[in-house]
Amino acid sequence: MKTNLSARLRPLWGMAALVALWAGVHATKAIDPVLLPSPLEALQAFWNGLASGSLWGDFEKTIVRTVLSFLIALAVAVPLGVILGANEKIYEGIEFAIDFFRSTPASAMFPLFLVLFGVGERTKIAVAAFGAALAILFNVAYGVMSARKQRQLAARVMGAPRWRVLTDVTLLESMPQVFVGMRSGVSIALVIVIVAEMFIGSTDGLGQRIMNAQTIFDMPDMYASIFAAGLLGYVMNLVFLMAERRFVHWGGK
Amino acid sequence: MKTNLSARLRPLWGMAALVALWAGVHATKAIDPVLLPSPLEALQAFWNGLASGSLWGDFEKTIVRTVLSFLIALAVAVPLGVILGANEKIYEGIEFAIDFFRSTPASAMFPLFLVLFGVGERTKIAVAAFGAALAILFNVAYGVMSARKQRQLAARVMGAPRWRVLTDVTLLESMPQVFVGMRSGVSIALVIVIVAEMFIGSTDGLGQRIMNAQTIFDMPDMYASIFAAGLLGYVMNLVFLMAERRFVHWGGK
Amino acid sequence: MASDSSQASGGGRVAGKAGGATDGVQRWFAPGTHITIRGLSKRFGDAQVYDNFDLDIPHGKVTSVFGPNGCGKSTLINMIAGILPFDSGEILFEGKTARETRIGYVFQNYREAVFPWMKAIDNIRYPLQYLGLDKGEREARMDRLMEAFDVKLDLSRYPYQMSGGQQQLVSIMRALVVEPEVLFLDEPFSALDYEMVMFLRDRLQKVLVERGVTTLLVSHDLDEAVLLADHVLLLTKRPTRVADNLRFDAPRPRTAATTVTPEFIELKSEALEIFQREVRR
Amino acid sequence: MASDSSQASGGGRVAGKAGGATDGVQRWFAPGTHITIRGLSKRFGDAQVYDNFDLDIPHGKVTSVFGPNGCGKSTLINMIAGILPFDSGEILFEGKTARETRIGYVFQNYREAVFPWMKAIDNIRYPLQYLGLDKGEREARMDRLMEAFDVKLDLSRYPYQMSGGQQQLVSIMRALVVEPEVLFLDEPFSALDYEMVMFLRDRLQKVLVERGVTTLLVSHDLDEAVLLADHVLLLTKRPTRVADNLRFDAPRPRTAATTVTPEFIELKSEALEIFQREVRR
Amino acid sequence: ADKIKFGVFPSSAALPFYIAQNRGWFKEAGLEVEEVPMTSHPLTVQAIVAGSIDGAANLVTLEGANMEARRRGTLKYISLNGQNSQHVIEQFVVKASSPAKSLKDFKGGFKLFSAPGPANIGAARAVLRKVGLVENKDFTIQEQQIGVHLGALQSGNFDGGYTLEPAATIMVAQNIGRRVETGVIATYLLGRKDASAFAAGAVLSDKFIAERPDVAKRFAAVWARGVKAAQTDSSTRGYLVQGMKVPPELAATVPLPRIVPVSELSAADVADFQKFLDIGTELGVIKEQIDGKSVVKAM
Ligand SMILES: Nc1ncnc2c1ncn2[C@@H]1O[C@H](COP(=O)(O)OP(=O)(O)OP(=O)(O)O)[C@@H](O)[C@H]1O
Ligand SMILES: Nc1ncnc2c1ncn2[C@@H]1O[C@H](COP(=O)(O)OP(=O)(O)OP(=O)(O)O)[C@@H](O)[C@H]1O
Ligand SMILES: [Mg+2]
Ligand SMILES: [Mg+2]
Repeated sequence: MKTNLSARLRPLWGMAALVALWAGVHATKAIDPVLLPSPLEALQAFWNGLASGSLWGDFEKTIVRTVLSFLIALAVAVPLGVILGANEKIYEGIEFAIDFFRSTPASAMFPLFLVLFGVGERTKIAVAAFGAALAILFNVAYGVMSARKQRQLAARVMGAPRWRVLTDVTLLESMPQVFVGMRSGVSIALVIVIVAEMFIGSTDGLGQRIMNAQTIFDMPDMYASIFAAGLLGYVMNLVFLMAERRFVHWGGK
Repeated sequence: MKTNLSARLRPLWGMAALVALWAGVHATKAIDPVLLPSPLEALQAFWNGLASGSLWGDFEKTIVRTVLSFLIALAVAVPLGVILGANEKIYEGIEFAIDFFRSTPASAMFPLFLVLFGVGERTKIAVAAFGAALAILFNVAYGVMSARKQRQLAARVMGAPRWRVLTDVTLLESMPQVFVGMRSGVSIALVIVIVAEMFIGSTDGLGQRIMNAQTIFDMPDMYASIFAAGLLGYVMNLVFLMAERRFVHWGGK
Repeated sequence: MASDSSQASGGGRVAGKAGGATDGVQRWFAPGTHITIRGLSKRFGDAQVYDNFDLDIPHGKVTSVFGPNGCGKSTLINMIAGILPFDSGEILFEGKTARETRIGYVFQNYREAVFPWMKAIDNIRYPLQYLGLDKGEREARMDRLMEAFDVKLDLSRYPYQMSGGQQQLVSIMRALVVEPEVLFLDEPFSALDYEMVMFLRDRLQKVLVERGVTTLLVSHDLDEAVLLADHVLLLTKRPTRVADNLRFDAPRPRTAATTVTPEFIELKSEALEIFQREVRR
Repeated sequence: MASDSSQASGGGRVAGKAGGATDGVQRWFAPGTHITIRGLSKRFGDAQVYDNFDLDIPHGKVTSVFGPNGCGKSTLINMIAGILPFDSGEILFEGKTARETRIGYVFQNYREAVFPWMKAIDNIRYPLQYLGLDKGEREARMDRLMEAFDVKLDLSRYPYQMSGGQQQLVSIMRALVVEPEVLFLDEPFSALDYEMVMFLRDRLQKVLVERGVTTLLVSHDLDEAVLLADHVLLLTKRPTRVADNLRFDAPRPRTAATTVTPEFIELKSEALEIFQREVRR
Repeated sequence: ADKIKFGVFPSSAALPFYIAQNRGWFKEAGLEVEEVPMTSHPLTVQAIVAGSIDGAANLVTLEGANMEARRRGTLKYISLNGQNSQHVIEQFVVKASSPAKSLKDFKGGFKLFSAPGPANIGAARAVLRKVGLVENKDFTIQEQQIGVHLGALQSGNFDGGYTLEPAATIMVAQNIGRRVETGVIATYLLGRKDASAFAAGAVLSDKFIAERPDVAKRFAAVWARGVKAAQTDSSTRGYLVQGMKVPPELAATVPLPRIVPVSELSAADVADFQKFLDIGTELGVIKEQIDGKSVVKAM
């Protein structure tokens, strides 16, 4: 799939449009400039943060936590999702728990996880992994359950044992849904990591940065940090988007 | 699809297992009983809350807010998702914004929404609707983009105008994904409503109840409220699950 | 869709022999031609399927297309029907576009072309709404179709509850209900039983000739291809050219008896000879 | 899978005429039988497809199945292959189960049975890994297959880059590469071109007879069904019974010349007569 | 060195900790104190109960007392932070442009926000009631997270509110808000302008004190030294810049509470503290009546 320059730059339009909207709102003073700084001020704060080195450190911390919790979630949720999806009865039994926790805010789970994992790094990663795992599990199991049956039967006839049917056919058949799950999962992991950095004490990370900026009412820095978080989320999604394009070449055909 | 009693009761097993686990942890005192009350105490608190009427009122408020924001999200996101999914170039342009906001915690958005919608009911509903809409939009657009093309072409040949192809074929072809989106969306709406009730000044709702219980360390009431929230999430998911079973009868065939 | 013949299209030169390799010069279409294809090129990745391909499809006649697997028959029909873009060249419908023409299409891939969320009867009824007919006329068309087919099939089932052949039959009925101006049949009988094939050959001949429907029939059954055809179009392997375009003038209706006439046998063996020569080349 | 013939199975009574309507008494299988079906019942919703159906499929022979659309041919094969549960009755493979038997299956729905995430060649190679062969033997089998087919087809493509007929060919090759004990062919040539069909009929006859593969061939082309068959199994409409089971003993290899022999023509017209009588009933 | 995990809520009340840590006093005493940042009081209490931290620099007394009421022997305060109009923490503010000069002017449906939590909003209500105002007639009040208080004033959603430091200092510095009255709990609820509302304090867990009494003692000594330095040496304020991550100009002006080690509490202080706890009980924030002396410990 060859893409020319304009197609490659298309995602940037989205960013440009968003920033333009922001600048527009700022210019018309529809929102008080004290509350919403101009993109330029935020950019300045962003740049200062990077230059002074502190933003980069927080960025890095958040990335590491997010990636770590996502990987844990992935390792747990994909196999489990496939197995549950393939055994609809077990899934039905466990569905309550999945939907229950999917619908409970991570912040309400903090007390429990604090008790289980203490006040350190582990709690943040555990909560985020838990939230991401639920999203991935939900999507993978759903994909497996609603995968078309014909090819699975073909593999059975060819003598594939049940678990090979799962790994060779069902999982691939539900690949698009698995990718949706992974993209949901990575976004959720990031959101929870940031919330955890905000509310479960932390000395670093973008969440703590946002919280601090809010406390001392440094709006440019707050928006710079939020923008950094959103950007990070986009980039991580982009990785999966590109992986999917490359890997699920048969999609929609 | 006739289901016998044991199949009907299967979801209850999940709940039973969860409660049993909880009771087990409580019994072994692995977690300090002050921090994790027994299910019985929580049930008692739940019952008292209902009997005294205050829990029911909070419950109702949260339900109303969640349903309202979900409906707004649905009305906006499904048509938009279909349109964006059908115009991949526009979608690529806007993807940045979608992934950006999906990866930003709702709580970081509160200040902005407070400015836009004031401190009343509207902010809570707007933030929740925004969050839910992103999830629905993401899933619907994805479903539309990865829908198989053959039937859409068949409709084209039969003379269907482009928008009819979208509504008659593409949307139905991507129905499973739309349902995933709706289930994600309703859970997210609930989560954000609760978080908003926790943090944006609120005098009622399950979120405020959880927060208050946590501040005064009334753990039975806190867990009762959390349980009520999770249960609500499950029930709302169940509605979609059943709707899907009935509606998407052709799934997987 | 680029066109390097846009200028020539305006001209009024008389067409040469339909199809065949061209020397790069575009021709204007012959009288009685419904669909004119000029300079058509199409490639998939590194596989050139059509390269500067010309073809005239006569109005109101049945053209059978006979060619080896993968030569591009389905591709050709899809391009004509306007659902597959091509790299260059042009396709004209007596001045109209494909969108403006009432088309019936039985896909080779019939299972994936019916709508599983609709009952068979609703699948068949579906295209009627785009014809701008009033309700009464729509109902009348459905009734006429049902009568003509007199199916014993339970049409209140969903497609996924039907056997392959039954799905293909639904697909055929859906293509016919609109009373198309142009009908594309891509191996339309491949899953149907003997009795049903015999019945449909009869019915189709009657309907198509009566209404003067321009028909393109792809079939790997040479008997069938010749029996139903006014023209038998023989295609080569890729890059695809027209190997020959044979006329078959036997009177209609043609029945099993036709297949034992000397003209039939002669034409069939001629077609076979050309086909085999081309395939083995 | 309930069985109301479990007791009778233990007995040693000699089988009656294979298939045909039963009087409720179950029979033990005849010598030389590979697949024995007894008291098979299957319904979809309110449609009873099979009701107490008996059939013996002889070892190492080609059985052609000929029946109207929707009579349950694909359903029958799926039940025998062990991928569709049935309501009652039993299906035995000389004492083995379907899982223990090496099966090749060309699905009617060939497009949905190949794996789009694998190249054609990998699709064909896929089933070999379950035979417990070493690498050399697996390669040898692939080489033998490639040689036998001598395909000009580019097998490094993905299925969705192939035409319908090419996909069907891949599906056939995948079924043959395992050198199956039992081969199910559900309208295996429906999308193939004339040349390829001729070639495959030849090849299959050779392979099947040589290796003594028990084959079930569903075809709506009566010529083909008879030409390849040792037994022609004629099925009725639903609820499906065996209308008749005709033997065809002409010497092999059978070619186009066979189709003009008097035995062939006679058997064919007999089959047609029974079929039409049953369909029109 | 003896290891200690110590919860720190980043605020001016944590200054003694920042001093001791930065000047190496803990190390001198053979202690290795790990700072565990905590931004939520309930989670701080919980961490103490669960034993994940050994103490905390600043924990709301009502919450600590409530925990004690629910489970005796959980934690003990080793110093208390008093607040009043000299040691400003809680206060009422209004928009800079507002005509209101005193609390009595909060009339005619005056829209107020309050710091979050039943204790804060309860105190605010009680104060306003004492002034003679009637809720929903003269004023309305709604909880808001402190982080949005400034925005709430600026955007005009509220006319004023009950807020805490350092939010008020920032509002004033940015000329968005104006202080109306500070130290309102002491003045109206404790009854004397110079009374101290002991709203927070430093705690150690009972478990920690019981299991490692010697370490606790050494820690308390360093803590007391930090408290002294915080109150006498204004140069120590620089540590807030780093600890609280506030800009330097703010660090210089943000008010400090009156931090009193338990051993130095006067009789009046003890009475004030008891009275404050009783108010908490009244507000329903503390489960039952509790004796102030039982939740403090002089080390
Ligand atoms: N999406 C695609 N990508 C790449 N190649 C393709 C694609 N679709 C078709 N082709 C190639 O184009 C050629 C023509 O395909 P087409 O389906 O038109 O053949 P056909 O004549 O209809 O064959 P058949 O008789 O088997 O149906 C084939 O060789 C095929 O490999
Ligand atoms: N999933 C299903 N639900 C309901 N009915 C079904 C289902 N699958 C098959 N049937 C019905 O069972 C009957 C037998 O179907 P089957 O596919 O076996 O027919 P067939 O003999 O293979 O026909 P064909 O020649 O058209 O392929 C048909 O009448 C069909 O309507
Ligand atoms: Mg084709
Ligand atoms: Mg079939």
